[in-house]
Amino acid sequence: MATKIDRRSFLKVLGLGGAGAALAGCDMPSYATMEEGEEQVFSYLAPEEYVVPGIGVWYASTCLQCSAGCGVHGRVREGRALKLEGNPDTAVNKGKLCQMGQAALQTHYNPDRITSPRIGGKNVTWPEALAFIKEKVTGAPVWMTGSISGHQAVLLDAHLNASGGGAHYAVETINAQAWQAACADTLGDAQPNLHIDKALCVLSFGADVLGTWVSPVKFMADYGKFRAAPRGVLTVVEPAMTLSGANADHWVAARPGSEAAVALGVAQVLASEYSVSTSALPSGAADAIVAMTPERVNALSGVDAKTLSKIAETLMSNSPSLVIGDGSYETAAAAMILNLMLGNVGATITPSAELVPADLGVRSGSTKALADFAADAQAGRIGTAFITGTNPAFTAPGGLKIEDALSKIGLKVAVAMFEDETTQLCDVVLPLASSLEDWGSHVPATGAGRGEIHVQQPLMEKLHPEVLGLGDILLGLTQDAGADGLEDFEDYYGYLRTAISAMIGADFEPEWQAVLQAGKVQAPTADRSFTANGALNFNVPETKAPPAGRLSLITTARQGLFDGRHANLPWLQEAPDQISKAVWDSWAEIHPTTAAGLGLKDGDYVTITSDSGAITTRVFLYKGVHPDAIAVPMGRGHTHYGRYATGIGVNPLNLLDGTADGRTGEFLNTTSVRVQATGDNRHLVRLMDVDQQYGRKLAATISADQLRRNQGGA
Amino acid sequence: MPSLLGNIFKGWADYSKGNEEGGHHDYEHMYALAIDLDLCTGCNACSTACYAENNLATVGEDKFGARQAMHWLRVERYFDEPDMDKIEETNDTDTQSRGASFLPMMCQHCNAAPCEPVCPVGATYHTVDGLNAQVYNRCIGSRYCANNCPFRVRYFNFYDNADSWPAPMDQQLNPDLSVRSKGVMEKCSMCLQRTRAARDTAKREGRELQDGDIQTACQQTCPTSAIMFGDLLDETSAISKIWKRHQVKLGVYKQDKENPELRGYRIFEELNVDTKVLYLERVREV
Amino acid sequence: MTAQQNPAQKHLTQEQTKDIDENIEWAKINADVLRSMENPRRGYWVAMFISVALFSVMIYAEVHQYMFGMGDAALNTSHMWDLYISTFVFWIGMSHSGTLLSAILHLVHADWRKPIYRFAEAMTTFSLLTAGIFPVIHLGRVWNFYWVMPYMSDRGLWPNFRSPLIWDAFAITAYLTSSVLFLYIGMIPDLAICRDNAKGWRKKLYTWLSLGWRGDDAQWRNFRFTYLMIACLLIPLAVSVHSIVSMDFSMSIMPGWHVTTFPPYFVAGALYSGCAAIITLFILLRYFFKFEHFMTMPILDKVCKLTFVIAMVWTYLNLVEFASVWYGHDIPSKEVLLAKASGPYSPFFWGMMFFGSVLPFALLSQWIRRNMYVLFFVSVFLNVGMWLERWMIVTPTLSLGYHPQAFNTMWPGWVEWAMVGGSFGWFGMLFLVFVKVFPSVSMYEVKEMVYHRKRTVYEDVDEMMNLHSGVPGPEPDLGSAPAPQSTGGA
Amino acid sequence: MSPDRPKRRPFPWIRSIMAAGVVGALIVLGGQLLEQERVGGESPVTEAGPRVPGAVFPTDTFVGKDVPQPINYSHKLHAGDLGINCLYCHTYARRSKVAGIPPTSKCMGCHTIVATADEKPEIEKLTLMWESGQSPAWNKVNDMPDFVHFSHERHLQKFLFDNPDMNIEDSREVCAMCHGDMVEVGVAKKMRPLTMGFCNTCHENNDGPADCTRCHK
Repeated sequence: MATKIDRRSFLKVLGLGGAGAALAGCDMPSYATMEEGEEQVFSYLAPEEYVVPGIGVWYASTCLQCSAGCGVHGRVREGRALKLEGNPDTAVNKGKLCQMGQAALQTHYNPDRITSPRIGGKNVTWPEALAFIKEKVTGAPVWMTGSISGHQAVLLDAHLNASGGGAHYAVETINAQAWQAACADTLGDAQPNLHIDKALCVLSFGADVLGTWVSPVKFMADYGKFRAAPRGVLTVVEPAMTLSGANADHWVAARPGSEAAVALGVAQVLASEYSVSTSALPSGAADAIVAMTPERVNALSGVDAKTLSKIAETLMSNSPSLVIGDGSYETAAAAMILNLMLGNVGATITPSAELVPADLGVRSGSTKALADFAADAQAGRIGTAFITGTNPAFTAPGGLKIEDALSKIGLKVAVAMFEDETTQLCDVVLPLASSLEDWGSHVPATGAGRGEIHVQQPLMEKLHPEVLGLGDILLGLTQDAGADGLEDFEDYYGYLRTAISAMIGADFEPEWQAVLQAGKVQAPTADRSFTANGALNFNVPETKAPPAGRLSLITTARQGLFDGRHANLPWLQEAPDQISKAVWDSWAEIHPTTAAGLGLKDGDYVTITSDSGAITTRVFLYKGVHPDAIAVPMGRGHTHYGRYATGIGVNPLNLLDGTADGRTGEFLNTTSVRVQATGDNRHLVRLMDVDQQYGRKLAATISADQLRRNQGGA
Repeated sequence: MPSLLGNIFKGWADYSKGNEEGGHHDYEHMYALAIDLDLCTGCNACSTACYAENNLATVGEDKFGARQAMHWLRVERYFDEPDMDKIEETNDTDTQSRGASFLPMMCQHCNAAPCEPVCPVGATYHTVDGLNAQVYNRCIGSRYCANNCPFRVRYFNFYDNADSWPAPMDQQLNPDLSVRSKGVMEKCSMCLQRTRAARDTAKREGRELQDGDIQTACQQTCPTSAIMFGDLLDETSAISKIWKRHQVKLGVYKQDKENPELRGYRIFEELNVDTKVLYLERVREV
Repeated sequence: MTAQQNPAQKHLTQEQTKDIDENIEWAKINADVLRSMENPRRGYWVAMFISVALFSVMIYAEVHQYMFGMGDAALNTSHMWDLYISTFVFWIGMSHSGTLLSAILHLVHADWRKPIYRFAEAMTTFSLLTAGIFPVIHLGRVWNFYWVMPYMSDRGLWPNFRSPLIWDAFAITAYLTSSVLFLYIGMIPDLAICRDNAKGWRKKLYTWLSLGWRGDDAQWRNFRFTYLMIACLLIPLAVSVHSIVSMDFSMSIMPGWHVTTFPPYFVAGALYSGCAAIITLFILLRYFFKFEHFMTMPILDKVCKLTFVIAMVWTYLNLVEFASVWYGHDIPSKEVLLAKASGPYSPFFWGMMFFGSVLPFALLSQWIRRNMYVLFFVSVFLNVGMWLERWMIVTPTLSLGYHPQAFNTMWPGWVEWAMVGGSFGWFGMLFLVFVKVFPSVSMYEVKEMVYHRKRTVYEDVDEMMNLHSGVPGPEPDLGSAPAPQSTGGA
Repeated sequence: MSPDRPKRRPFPWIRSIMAAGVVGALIVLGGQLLEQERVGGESPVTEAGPRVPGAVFPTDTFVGKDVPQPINYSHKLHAGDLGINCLYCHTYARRSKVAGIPPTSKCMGCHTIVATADEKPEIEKLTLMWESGQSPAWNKVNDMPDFVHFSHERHLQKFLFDNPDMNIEDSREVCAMCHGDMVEVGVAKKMRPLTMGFCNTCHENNDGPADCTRCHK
């Protein structure tokens, strides 16, 4: 042997001699996997006291995956955010998170993040971008954002006032505007506190309380208490099954848009059979109830008299109850009428606390704002538009023709984390920091914490050095526009810290650290009381059975991809849909009898055409949808949104013709469509191909009477 | 010589004792779950939290369709209610009037696990904490364990799923457990890394592990608190109370409850695999 | 001396009435067998090319699987095993008849096995070598396959002795070594003959391999004793190997697998598919090497009858399994049985039932047993039936099972088909090399057979003519038999 | 058998097989004895009593490679001659899985006063790094594979803090169990194989946990 055999290689030869090395790259005995000097370790320079390598530290922050604004604890180790959990101290979610919250990590670490400012698709530096904007600004700039609150909202208003008083359009596709309008009209308080946990019966008309409505994690926690002994009864009336419908004791399929008729029908049954007085109702309500006879309800919604009386009987035998309605103003108003008739106001509906620093309040987004923006743009009243936190080009109904509305705007600036359909149409794109690397303060959607404002702090260093937080961008723009009083803040952190210290009345480090540890700060609130007021104008839509070959399309929302903003997160694309269990693609839910009528079987492709667009997707047959409806969940069908979303699924929002609700101006999420089979079929990829248990005791069910008999056994 | 041969003789003692008393070990803990199906809304937060905590790979539509996905905890959804106690209105009405029933299904950590005796290299075994552990370095991928699992909750790395974490998404990987390479079987470990961290903390503070020290990722994020984790050997723990209240005992293949109408049950109990996840029956108004 | 032809046997030539023509000269035996080992002709190279082509496809598939993982074999969460394991059981099954012929029939002195036991034993060894590939390539991390062996590792780890896969590893390695030993020791006298007639590299090889065999009395006595001892040891080993292979399934709790009659059922299935393979190879060798004198029709008759009997035993055990499920209370097992018969795999299930249980009745007709072409295809389809049987044991159970979420119909991916096809190529390659390097018919055993047959035939003639018997003196001059030249061999 | 074959003694098959068997046995047993001696059994009790009271001290003859480091720091000087306690620099060993390389601030704590940059070229390199705010890239020597969960804290707790006859000044002895006597070494040299066999043997001798999931992540 030329080389000296040292002891180690002798043992290695000995070990290998017997067995003989198998294929290349085989796993040598544990000797060989030991490396010396291959990997490097960088020691700290001057570490913080509490930072110990190998031990995770939990920082409190806020989840911005939807407008509910739950409190979050993020686990950080060696400077990397690894896991998000709920913040136990924030009253909204009390330590819990939904799957969108868990996936916020992937929004932060997404490989398709925008990492530097761009003009016309070419990377530029921040000074160049700001100079370009300053040079190209024409007229008073306007802001289009999602729901926004806290100190960013204050800065946004400051920028708008300082630069010519442009308008602020808060746009949210999934919102509760109808319910807020109905509450404002009947109670004088747009966002009353709803106590599901105190109710013994909850009746929901089209409001997916457990899924996407206002603050799902809070309502799910209340649902947990609602189901504990004494067990509450959940009834849901909606055209297509949502997560709330799936958990209902009694799920009722109503023709799309006819929920108001059903609600008034129930009120009519209450008045006639249970002689519940309708005298104390706002004017216009009593005669609307009388007009809604069971036969008319059946004609409008397909819900028969027996179901109406069963709902009424449940309401009467389980009080206090709580009735929620959303989707159209009539539905919400009818639900509020039922609440007034049943005396729920004060029991399960209580006044919300009014935030004293009102300017921090939530500017809750609506689709009416999108309609106004489009109208103003078409009319040329918008010279410069800043767009952030929303994707109008994707979520706008086809009928709105948002593309050419945007083309009429001189300068369009997108402040975004990802390239999406809207940034394609914008001239300047500014890279936005993710929720895990930015400062901020947010007011949660429900007033559960009575004035609790959630603080957002960065969990780790910025992944990409060029990105800036929304607060910093607003502060920069406002200082450029020459607003007074903001000159001495060199970044948003300084502004936020001074503002919050002013709020808690102490400007010292320990108090500030206490706020950051709690992840929230208590803002002063004033109590509010309900004021009964005037008239309710009702025009219940005549929802008839659609003509042959036509169905009414519903764009359902799901807690996951939500309105499409989370389509670029692989965890949520691969998370099976709660109802159909489908992954990585869109589908159209249709009732088996309707499908039989159209000659469709599971997995057939159908083309759904409305007068403002057409989509082709596969059919999913199940009995959780009204026979006259075809439900396509929104969220997929992006044409430009990163590797995980582009070209996956179809976008039903483009099919909506944009008809607006009378009172609130919100787009209705139903439109009449033609459905034709395309003839080809491919198996819809789902978590499980079977919906039955084949007689095995897997998810067993018992009746509520059996539970009550064994109340001790719970 | 004594260290190696000794190992087999000493091992033989444990091994034979294991057989004599029907798989009995002297357990330090007996970790188990209890899931209330009436509280479970099927929102899938637990499954996504499991993806985040345990470095699960996302495999895309084709491999998901070929059933090669890695969802350690899957939330199943059924539309039928096989034994809803004999109500006259059966399920073939034309509307899904009683909603759907959801079932979070993960490894049941059976005490008489059918996957443990069949693994040729002993990569899966029953720990002294009563968990069915899967040692990723020892697994050679014979896959007999997955065939023998009646719940089909063992997932195999058919591919090297390294492309599930393109930079910078690989920074999200949890360093407390390994990222599995191709050819290795993996399954729900009941957040073994959290149990280990809690045990280290308890030892550092010089105290025994108490109930509530360990929260699995699914338990912590479940919005309705339907999932509960705990140590059955600790009489005072919440999980022991739930198992006792529903009169469900370990080690039997048929429960003899005084009140048979109690909601607690175990899945595939008749197979005598002695699962450790107690499900509480879903409740619906008739 | 043509026997009086009775009408029933009018088409039978003289040789087809007796197991072997006892007047055949020993030199002709040597000459015929040695001629079979001469340089191959074109047909041989065509067969070798096909085998090597199939095997290279297998190599490509294995490298692909090694690089990218098991996914392209279309395995999934429900079907973790498929063709790899069923083809492994098929090849293990093929190996058992070689042992049956060479060991069991040796003990019962059925000397009609002597001309054909050599290639049957070779088939055993090569199908074992083929079967041995599958437990290795079906592993997810194939480079750690040696962890299955109980070596003293510095990590202080042992394999899990309770796992049927470990028993498999021990059983197959034991069976492989013993069948190779049995084949080689049984061949030593023949190798001596080859040594004396070979030149060049063959001479060096045979000299080494024949271990200095001179054929003297002491060596024959030792040889006879050794051969008998190994035969006795091999029989229980053969039965236990396939019982252990069946325990891969019967030790599990899956419906359709944990059936208590699996060990005998698998052993019967093994003997059955092995005998079918013997018929196939019998016909091929007889046709290509013109061994009509040794592989005679009566011997083929006996093998066919033996195959039929074992087929019936297998059919009985198969129906017993179905009946025990049908009358049992295990609902999932009943579902699997019904799904086999009516589900997506039903064509293969009925194919198995036809080829496995109905087709053997064809072996009862003498016409078929005489007609080489028909019998060849019958034997091939018997084995197709047995391959389907293994597949129908593995896959339908995995496609159903207990949890409805696992219900899934799976069709093998291209990697699996490549491996299965490649395994036939590998077996073919081994067998083709064997027939050209080693004598595929045992010369000294055939001589033994001829010698004993001659003494029994002529003994009664001697008594009739009260000639001095018992001493193998010069043959009585009975007509045209030419005098044997004395050759180097014994 | 042709008579004219030359008389040649037949190849002694039986004896050669027997001999091969014996040689094979010797190799295997020898390998085991080497293994035994390498992994260490009862610790050779020196007259000054066991190095770590109440522990079976693993001995090993494994000698690792010399790994080049950005700054050739000397344990021999600091830990040996100056007698600085290991835990002074490797503070995280007491509280976390990893012992941690001391932050540059700790080095500069002394080296801005004692043996400053102008006296020692190595310190000059260190100070340059300190001023540029860039910490040195050390090459790992005692590197565990990524799938191993090894906690310094638990081992120090058992052998040092919970060990009544062990006082903190001799923490060097506990570290020597796995890292060898660092006092004779420059930056670092691997003195123990730190393989699974090594850890297993020590766990068996000192009744450490034998459960796979304690160390396998």
